[in-house]
Amino acid sequence: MTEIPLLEIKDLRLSYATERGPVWAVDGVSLELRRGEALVVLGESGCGKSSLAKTLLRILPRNARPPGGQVWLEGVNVLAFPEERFRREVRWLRMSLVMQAAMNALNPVIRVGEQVAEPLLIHRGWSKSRALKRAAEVFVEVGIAPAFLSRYPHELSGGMRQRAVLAMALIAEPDLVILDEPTSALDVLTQASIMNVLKRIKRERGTSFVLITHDVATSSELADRVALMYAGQVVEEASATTFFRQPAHPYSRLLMAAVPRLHQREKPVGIAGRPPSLLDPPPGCRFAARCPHNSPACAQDPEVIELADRHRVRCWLPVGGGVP
Amino acid sequence: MMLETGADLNRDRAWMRDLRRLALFVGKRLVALVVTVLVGVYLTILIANMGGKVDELRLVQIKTAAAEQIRADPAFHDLPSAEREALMQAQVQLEVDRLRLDEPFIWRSFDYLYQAMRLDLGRAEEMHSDAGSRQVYNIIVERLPATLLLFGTANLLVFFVSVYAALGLSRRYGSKLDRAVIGLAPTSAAPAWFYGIFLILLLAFVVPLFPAGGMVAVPPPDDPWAYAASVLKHLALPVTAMFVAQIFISIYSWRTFFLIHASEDYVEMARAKGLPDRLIEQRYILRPTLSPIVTSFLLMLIGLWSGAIILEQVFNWPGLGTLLFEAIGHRDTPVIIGSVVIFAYLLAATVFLLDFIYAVLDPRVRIEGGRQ
Amino acid sequence: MSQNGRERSPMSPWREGFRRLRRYPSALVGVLIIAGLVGTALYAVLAMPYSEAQKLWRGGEVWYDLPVNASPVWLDRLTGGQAPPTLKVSSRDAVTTTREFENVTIQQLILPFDFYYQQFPSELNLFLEADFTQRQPFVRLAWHTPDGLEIPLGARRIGAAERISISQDQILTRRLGLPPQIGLFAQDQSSGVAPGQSPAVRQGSYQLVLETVHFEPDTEIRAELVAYGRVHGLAGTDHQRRDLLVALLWGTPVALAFGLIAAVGTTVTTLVIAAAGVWYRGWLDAAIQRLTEVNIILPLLPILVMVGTLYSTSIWLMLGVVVALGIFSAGIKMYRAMLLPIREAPYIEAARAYGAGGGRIVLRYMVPRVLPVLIPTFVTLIPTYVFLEASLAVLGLGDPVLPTWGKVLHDAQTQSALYHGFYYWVVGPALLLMLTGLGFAMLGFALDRVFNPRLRNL
Amino acid sequence: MRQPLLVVKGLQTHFELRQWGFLRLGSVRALDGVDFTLDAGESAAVVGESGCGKSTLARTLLGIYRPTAGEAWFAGQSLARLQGRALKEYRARVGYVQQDPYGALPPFMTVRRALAEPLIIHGVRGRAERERRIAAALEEVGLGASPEVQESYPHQLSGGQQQRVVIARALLLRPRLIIADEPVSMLDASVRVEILDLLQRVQTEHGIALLYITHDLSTVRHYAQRVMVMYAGRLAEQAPVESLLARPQHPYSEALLAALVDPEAGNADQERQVPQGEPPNLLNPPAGCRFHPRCPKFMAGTCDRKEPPAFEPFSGHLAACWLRRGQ
Repeated sequence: MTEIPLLEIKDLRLSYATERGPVWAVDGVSLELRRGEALVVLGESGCGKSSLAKTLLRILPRNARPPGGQVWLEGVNVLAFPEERFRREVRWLRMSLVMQAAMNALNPVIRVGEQVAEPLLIHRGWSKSRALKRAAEVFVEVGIAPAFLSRYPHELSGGMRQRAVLAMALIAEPDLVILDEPTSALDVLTQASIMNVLKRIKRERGTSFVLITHDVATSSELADRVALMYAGQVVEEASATTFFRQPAHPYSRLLMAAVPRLHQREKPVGIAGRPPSLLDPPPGCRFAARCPHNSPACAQDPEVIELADRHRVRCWLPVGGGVP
Repeated sequence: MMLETGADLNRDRAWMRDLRRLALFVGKRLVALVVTVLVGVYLTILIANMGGKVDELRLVQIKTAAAEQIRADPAFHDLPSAEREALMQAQVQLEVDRLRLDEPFIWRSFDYLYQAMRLDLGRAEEMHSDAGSRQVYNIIVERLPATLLLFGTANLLVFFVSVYAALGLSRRYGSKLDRAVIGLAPTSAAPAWFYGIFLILLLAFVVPLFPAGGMVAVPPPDDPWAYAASVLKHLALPVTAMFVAQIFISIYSWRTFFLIHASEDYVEMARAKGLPDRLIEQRYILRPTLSPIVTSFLLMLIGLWSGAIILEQVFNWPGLGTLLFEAIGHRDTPVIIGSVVIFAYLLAATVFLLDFIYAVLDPRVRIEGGRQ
Repeated sequence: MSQNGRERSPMSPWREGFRRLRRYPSALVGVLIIAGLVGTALYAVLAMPYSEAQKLWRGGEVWYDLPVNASPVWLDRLTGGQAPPTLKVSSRDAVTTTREFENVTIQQLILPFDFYYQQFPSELNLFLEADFTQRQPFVRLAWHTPDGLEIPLGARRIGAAERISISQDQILTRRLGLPPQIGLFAQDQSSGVAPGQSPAVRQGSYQLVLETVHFEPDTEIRAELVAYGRVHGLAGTDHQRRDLLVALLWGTPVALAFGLIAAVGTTVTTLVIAAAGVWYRGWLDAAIQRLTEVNIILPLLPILVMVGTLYSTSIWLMLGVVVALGIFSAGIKMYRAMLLPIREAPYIEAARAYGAGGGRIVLRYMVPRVLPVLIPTFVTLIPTYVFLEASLAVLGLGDPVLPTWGKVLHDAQTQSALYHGFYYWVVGPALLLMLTGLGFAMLGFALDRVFNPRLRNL
Repeated sequence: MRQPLLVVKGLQTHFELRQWGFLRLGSVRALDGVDFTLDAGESAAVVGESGCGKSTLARTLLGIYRPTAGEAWFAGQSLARLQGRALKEYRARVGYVQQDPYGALPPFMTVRRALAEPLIIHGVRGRAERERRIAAALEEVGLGASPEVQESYPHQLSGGQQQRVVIARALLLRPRLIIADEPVSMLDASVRVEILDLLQRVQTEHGIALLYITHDLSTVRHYAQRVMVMYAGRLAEQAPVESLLARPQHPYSEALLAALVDPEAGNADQERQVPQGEPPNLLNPPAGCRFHPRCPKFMAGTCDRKEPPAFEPFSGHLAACWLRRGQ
């Protein structure tokens, strides 16, 4: 018997209405995540990974159309929930979010502590002092002195703000924390120390994470599994070991080769060309134009092939001759 | 346990810190504003005296007045002309001494400034207050409550109605109501007095529901309740005029403002946190934007103070504006200059209020306002 | 989203903006209104030179044949009325018979006219001119109604140029029991009219018969009978018989010019000054800021009133004061807030790094960045200044010689036009003001939505 | 032997904080005594966290900020004394590539117009001549093929294309030094390498010196010959790349290297060694070694007393750390 995944995304689609027509930011994404796992959604800017995060929490901008597909949270399709039920039952209790720009993720006119403790007041009905006490505990856990609870956001440094936002995401002990580029605005050392906090929390609390990032090195810091996105689609989904050692999709391999490494003598190699417009993507494989293995078959939309258990690739290549 | 007391202590200390910063900030702004008013009033004095040229005109005036007076008095008819001349000179000299016209203007201008700052605005030439005083200060102060009543009522109404309507519309973005308000926004290009004329035309003459002007029925009712009711009835049209002239643009601009703010990351975050809409609106949209809203509201108010003059005149409202209008009619210079000074004070008070509210509402101002 | 246009050919942001603008119907309406106003202004300036407009507006004899406070014709027709226009009969079209009698020439002049209207004329004047050297000619007037009744209007000597106000004739009034302009045209005077009820008009052909006696051979007499109507032209007339159309037409260029010059004068200088302050910082910026703070507490309208009362009400002086006080306005703070981040923009830093000087950076790199926001502000400012000028005029501080909308309103206000029911007097200029306000505001708002980057994504 | 193109000695740039334009509140010591040399045609990387003064260094060298103290000589000319024409001349000799390629181009100018600007400022008369040089520069950075690029506005180009235009602009005036401040940190991984390759190519082809400022140590190995590690306004360490990677001498460099990971499968299983705390406030920096409050090898009585001078444990490898005193 297979275990019910904590999160299962099935054929998720999301488009934005623009002047020139719909832009399909998420175009048929399917993913799954088990309890206690960390899934990294990796992709370059504009590939739709942030839209994916926003769709999961249903905090879409006004020009977004209602998403299609399903989002199953432990066997319940929460995407079908009406708004109010989703707010009461899912947001922050089951799923929380850490945003990219912590600077802007905090309300500038409310003390940090109140903002961090707020979910407990709203969802659990706790008293303010009890919630603040809990907030102080979480603050210690993520590495800020509780004294900062009574400060305003602009009195905190960038690293502390990011930690505060992390504390806010953890305070209601959700099953799943979605991290949207949590460290990309931070310095190397701060970045490493926040990744350490995440690792510890994952180990000690068994929290599951979806980490969304464009940075391959960061992704390797937390990932149990990796899903690589390209032009609104997941092109490869694999365990971290497989992905970092033997990626199957040509894009994955080129991307790994393009990452500069400190401890490697070979020079990295860039990928020529640019991703297609999501406004009017070309038919067939979206990577075909930049792909060294481009063949006539690529004019057709590639199927998603399961190469091994939980290792899926959206490419014709494995069908045409196995993993090259 | 330790954590709890620590947090509580911290909160108290944080309040103290905020209060200290607020006091410091407000103090600094007050000093700056006093200097600003000083300069502004001095400029007014310079303009009003044409940089001293007015004195020459006044001297001529005094001379003619003295000559006139002596010629008119039968007691002096028999005097020889030289003696009459001397008498006239003495009369002129007396007046020159009184007004200290022989001193350089620049020295007197500082005296004027000192008097203006003390609200000693001099004597009116023609006009007098209802109580009979000729002091410009008394004349103006008598009219001030009427102006404040009219403007206070209208602006508070506009402020609260538009903020709440804007919040509501930002929620119903793109709806028919929303589009209707956007469509009506350009009507605010016309000032209140303009709508006032139409309102008088429609609701006072074509369909005589309201009085066309004045602040209270003539004669005023003795019963305080009837008096209040009468004032209310007279207030209705001018307030409506101001309301109509401002409301759509206010709703429109604040709706837009809220919409822009609704896409801030922290609002998105609040939504993700699962806060109910009402709480998001209040704590995450209204609260952080309140300071810019208050700013723009008060800036608008500054613009409206000017518009008051005509609105009051159109409705014959016995406030500062009508006073100024009457003063123009009488060419009563001291009253005009006095009104300008009073308006400058009102504006400065408005600016101060703005600074204060801003600092109370936005913790960033308290800290960063101090050092730039 | 970085969906930027590989697929479409490059297009300048301005052209792109104007292309978007076409999708706003309000912008279109605004442009049409503005075009109409500009057309009117051009027509006014071309059809009626400045000096003539001034002369006409000064009033007096030029308007002798217009009624006082006549409403516009269209207003009367709209309400289904049949108010009479002004009728003029001159001796040039009159039937003249002459006979000689003992060195005296007796001439009979018949001034006929048809009167088929529902309402009475507002006034009745006879203008007489006579050429004589020594002895004044003599005239006897008689009024012939359509049913053949003859009402004598008295007799008198004629001066060189004379106005006989028939409607002011006290004796006649007493005799008719009604004001002459009514009594002479009313039906059935014998049966009398119930008090409080106005008599009906007797429609038909009337004649004024002038029997003149000349004592000199070459004396010529010219007569003109004016039965003033109750309606006149497109705009009606005011208490001084002036045709309001003059003011409404000429008010257009004045208003547009005032609004435009004031708006350009304030916005452009404000922007450049703000940009210079932001760029050079230090004492310049501090001075600009302090000046702005002082300026904010200087009340614009009262100061204008003060200047108008003490110095002059010339429109140019007012314009100067408006611009001077408008430069260091709250707008500087707004532009400063916009320019401060632009100052730190990488492209400015790059420009410094490749050697661009301060002036170039201010004018070529900072100002153009704010232009998209400036344009809508500028357009919406125009009506503000138009109304400001009107406000001054309403306060009685309008330019002494120029016909403007505000002055019409001022006259209406002082003459209690609304109280007397002369609504057209107020409505005409008010409508034009409203149109101006709406036209520019509609365009401005649409421009704002197109060019203001913060609104574009809404 | 190579000529040093740029000699920097004790360079300091401080920012005064003032209230109301006159009350002095203190000064931020953003750049506080930096010494290094850069040879003609050499590429050196400046590595450090944000706020360590590396951008201030770039701007000071570009003549955007005036140094508070110290000196820099460019081809024998003293930077502090450059005025008027000479300063303008100097600016033509130094190209600048910024972090944000979109922001680095005036949004209201077409590419052609933006590229014409420096030529106009430096008195290149004649439209044809300017067009020729613009086309050549675009060709050089790999954008020459499509003529419509010249007519494009920045927002119509991709990030990589924008950065190429910026590099073209830096090359237009034939510089001898290019200062690239985080030139790829806002670009996607697949584009980064291409831009770095491009910079490297123009640098070697034209013999231009490159000061490559970055927070990302991992790119340093392949794109710079020498590395300077900055911390809190000072140089902590400078060395040839291989030497620094093989044997970092300053605890701060060690920490940076330890915090940096190459993407490997096992990374998730181990925590990194990270020094506690945050970089100091430069308004009031700590006495002695600026890293001492966070240093795992802190020696009380030494590190917090006196500022360490640059010791040279190996030839060409300098480290400002008391630990290296004996070597």
